[in-house]
Amino acid sequence: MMKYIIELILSIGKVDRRWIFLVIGLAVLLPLFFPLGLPIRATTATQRVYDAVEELEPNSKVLVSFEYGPSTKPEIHPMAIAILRHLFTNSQKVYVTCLWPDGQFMAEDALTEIAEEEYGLTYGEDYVLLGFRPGNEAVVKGLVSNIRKLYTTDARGTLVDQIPMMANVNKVKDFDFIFSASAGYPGTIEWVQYAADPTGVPMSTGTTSIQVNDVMPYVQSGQVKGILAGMPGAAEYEALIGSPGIGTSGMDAQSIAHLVIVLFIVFGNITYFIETRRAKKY
Amino acid sequence: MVAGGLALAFIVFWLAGHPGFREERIVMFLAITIMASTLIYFIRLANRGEKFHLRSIPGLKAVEEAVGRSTEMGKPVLYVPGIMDMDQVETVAGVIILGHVAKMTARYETSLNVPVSRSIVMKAGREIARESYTMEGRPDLFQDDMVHYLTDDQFAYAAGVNGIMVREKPAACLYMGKFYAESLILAETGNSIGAIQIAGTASQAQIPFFVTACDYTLIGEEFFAASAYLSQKPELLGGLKGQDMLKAFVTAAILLSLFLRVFSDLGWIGWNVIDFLTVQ
Amino acid sequence: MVIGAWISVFLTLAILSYLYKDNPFYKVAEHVFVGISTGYWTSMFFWTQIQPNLFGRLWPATEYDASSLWYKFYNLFGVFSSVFPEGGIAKGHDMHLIYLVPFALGIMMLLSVSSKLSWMARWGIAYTVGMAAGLRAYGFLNSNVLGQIKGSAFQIFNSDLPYFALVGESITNNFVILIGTITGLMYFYFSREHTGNFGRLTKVGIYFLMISFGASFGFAVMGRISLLIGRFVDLMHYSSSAYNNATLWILLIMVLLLGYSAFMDKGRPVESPVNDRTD
Amino acid sequence: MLWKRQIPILIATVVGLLTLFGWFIDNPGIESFVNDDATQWFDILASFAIFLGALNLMKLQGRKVLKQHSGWQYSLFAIGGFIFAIVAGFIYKGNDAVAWGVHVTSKGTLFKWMFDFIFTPLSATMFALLAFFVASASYRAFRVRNLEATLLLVSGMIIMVGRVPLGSSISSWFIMYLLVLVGSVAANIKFQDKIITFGVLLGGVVIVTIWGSLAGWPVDQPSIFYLPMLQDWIYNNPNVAGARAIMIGIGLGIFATSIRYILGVEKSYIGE
Repeated sequence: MMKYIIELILSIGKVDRRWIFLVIGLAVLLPLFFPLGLPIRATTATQRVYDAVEELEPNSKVLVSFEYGPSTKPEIHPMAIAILRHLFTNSQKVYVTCLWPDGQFMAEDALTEIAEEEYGLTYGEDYVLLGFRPGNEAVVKGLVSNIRKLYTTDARGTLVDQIPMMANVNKVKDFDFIFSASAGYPGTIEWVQYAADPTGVPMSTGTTSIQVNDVMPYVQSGQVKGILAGMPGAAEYEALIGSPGIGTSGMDAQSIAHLVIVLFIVFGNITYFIETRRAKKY
Repeated sequence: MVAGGLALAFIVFWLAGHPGFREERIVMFLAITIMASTLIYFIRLANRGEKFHLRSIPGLKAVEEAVGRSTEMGKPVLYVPGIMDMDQVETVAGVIILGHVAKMTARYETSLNVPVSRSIVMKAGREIARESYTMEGRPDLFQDDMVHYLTDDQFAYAAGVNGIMVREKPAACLYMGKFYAESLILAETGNSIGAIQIAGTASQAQIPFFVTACDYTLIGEEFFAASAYLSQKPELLGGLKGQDMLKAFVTAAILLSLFLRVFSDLGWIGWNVIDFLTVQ
Repeated sequence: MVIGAWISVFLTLAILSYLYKDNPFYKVAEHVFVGISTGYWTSMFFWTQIQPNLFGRLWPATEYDASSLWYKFYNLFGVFSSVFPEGGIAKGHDMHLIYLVPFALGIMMLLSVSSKLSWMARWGIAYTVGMAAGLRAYGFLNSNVLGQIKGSAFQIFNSDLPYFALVGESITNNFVILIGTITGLMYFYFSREHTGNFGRLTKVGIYFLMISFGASFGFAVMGRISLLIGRFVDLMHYSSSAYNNATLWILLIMVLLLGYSAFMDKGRPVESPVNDRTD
Repeated sequence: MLWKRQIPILIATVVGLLTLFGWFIDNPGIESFVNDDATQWFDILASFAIFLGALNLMKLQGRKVLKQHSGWQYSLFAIGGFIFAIVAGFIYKGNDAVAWGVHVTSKGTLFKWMFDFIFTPLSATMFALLAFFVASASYRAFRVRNLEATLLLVSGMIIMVGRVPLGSSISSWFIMYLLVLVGSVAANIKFQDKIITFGVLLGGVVIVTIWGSLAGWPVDQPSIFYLPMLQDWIYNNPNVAGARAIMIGIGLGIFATSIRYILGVEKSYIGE
């Protein structure tokens, strides 16, 4: 009997990678059909973003910047939606810029879904989409020195001077808060280096899980007020503002997939143990 | 001598009210000048024949082995200079390392395949590879299309390189430059075709993937030291010695600012180091 | 809209089929992707860089006067009215004739296609490398080096920090970070062999680095899984009857064809890409 | 020789010094160059260069078709895809309400259709392949070969399980039992003596059970073994230390390399 178990473990330990792909595929697909609803606990980093946004008094000016594309939409879009919901419930004024060309499409989808359909706000008074400008960090530096030089018109072609909420908003210093929804370069790091640090305007960010590691030292040294890390970060923020969305439904699939990977690693190690012990015997 | 003169000139300029100089960035100016002069000092020292002992970096020794192995197996060497353009220092370093690898493939007469993601990198890569083949006396072996353009898009490039790997089955895959999320796609495909993989990058987020999926990885600063190791040129080795000195400076600066912070907290000195270090 | 759904489902499944093995579906998707993306970025660069930022600065609408020679020359291009609209280009820039320099470098780059003039690209390359060296040196020195020195100068005698706390800052945590940073930095020493006491320090350094790599790897696993979730949600969305169940049909056809080709390959020795390295 | 080598090296040095020390000169012209124009010029240069790349790609794919190399049929797809994108970008807008130039980033155009239904699914799916590769890479690499690989494995697993909701329902007592088991296995390998191994196992289990029953088996006490807390500590401390060391290393590496390029110490990218 024992022999059979060892042989089974050995066969799992040296399995062809395509079986792993199949198991991972199922581990992600099945929970989408049969959700489990596991509990979600907010980590310190997500809590700090929530507090930073909650502290803003009503009608303060918030700059939200979209720096992600279609390939990173599943991770970052739920965050952007949650942040916009939180800002609009606290009746803040939202100004949207984009450092990525695709970011403008994402911003348009998010704003139509939340600002127009859900909150019924008026464009130009409660929120404005300034849109995409090429030049990577040059755009951030341009916003710090003079917005009107960079954005003579907003994304819909109306002149900036004719937009009521743009009155006496000339540079980043006039904003009370910055939130960068970023998936790479240009993104959070450029906002820290060229905007938050020099002007001192408080800033938070939401990034893909993999970019969190780049940004963590900035969060740890206080240059960035907390961080929403990947889809779990989005799910935690959705739980904090009490409106579960795409982030939450994805979490069950995450848990199962992680468990499967951990099991494969454990089996892989057991096989490794048995084989090295056998090799020593011969 | 020159440094003394320059320092004197700067002090005079500073005392004369330093017109048109942004004072708030004085820290950066001092940091740049001190560090640059250390580097120049050690480069000059090396030029005058000073020998420096350098520790061995396994990844770099493996480059020659990998090219040798591909020659035995009669398979091409695949070289990926990162997906960013020449406006990133890592890409420039990647192209320079391509020069050294091209010398090896010229010597061993191995076929070299360099798919690139940016056109300027294609031009620079061709210039440097042609130069290496000519210096090894084998200009006949070099064709322009060894360095060929695929696409500017990150994932289309990854898909294209995957295709090349699976169909041409190179024996050695070298990834030297700046990478983003596609690093693991390349490394896993390279592993599935059984190639020796050596990666070098300073893209912090991608180093863990290369460490797990590749045989050798040059981590951050080791990647920048590669061109010095491969060329063994005295001035580049001197530069490395200079870099070590900079690391000593930074360690000292960390400890110093730690104590200064303690003193200012306890009120012994009124001046806080933190705002000294914050550069607007 | 429906055709779009069918195409997007086909391309998604074709890329996923690569996991099984390199097959004709993946080859089609790969080549389409390479072709489309090159065209996409060529158009994107032209319409977001060359037209607004270069031509927009050489012939801005704000300073348009038909009498000047400069704008007469501009009107010659009028035939491409979409690129050079009447009355100059209104992209909010004023005239900067210095932009003739990047214009010239760009033209030289294009001329370098002929092997005789290939050296012309070197000027553009030299400018790029010079600019990269200057900007990145300053940026990285400022945020990576100075920023991190500032970050690691923590307060040792700060009363409100507990001696040890699992979550949040504490004295021992700060010391752990300090030791890790310094020993990690020592690992990167080149001019000294990592032996003896120095070797022990760098060993501790490499342990910290390994923990850091494991942590960011663990973190990345989550992000990647969520991307796959995004794709499956899309596929399920397109399997509904509104798109006359695109996903189901395409999936069925693909599985049948791949199964058939695998069956046919049984005869010939399949060069399976299993990891069979010779060393 | 002057045009091919001396002038490019001169350009690199002058532009390098200008962009490096331009940060300190308080004159609006230089300041605007360093802040915006330098990168803007590069973007324009890169936009010109991409035509070269596209030309090279089409030449290679075209030659493959003409010479009927193996797999030439697929090159037809590459050429077709490129032509389709160029048509959508320059020739046919599909929605005349939108002006040329803005059509690249606005709704209703053929370009946007191509972006939504061809470009997005392809790039999102390629990205999603990583979910599979991350699993197979960790399966292959996380092996207890030596102490370093073990640290990689342990910290990776703790973070992976600790950050997911499932992790917060694993009680710290379960982890302590697990540690006792691992401890006894290690003791068994080290001493090869059944009695010691059994002693370690029994002692460990007894201690944990007594301690647990006294404390009333709370899920998240003692917090050092509670995964979400442990993962937070690992993520905010040793991980930040390692990341900081690499960051400083990269910062110095990029600074030193840039100085070498500016001073012309390393000019092989221009060709010897």
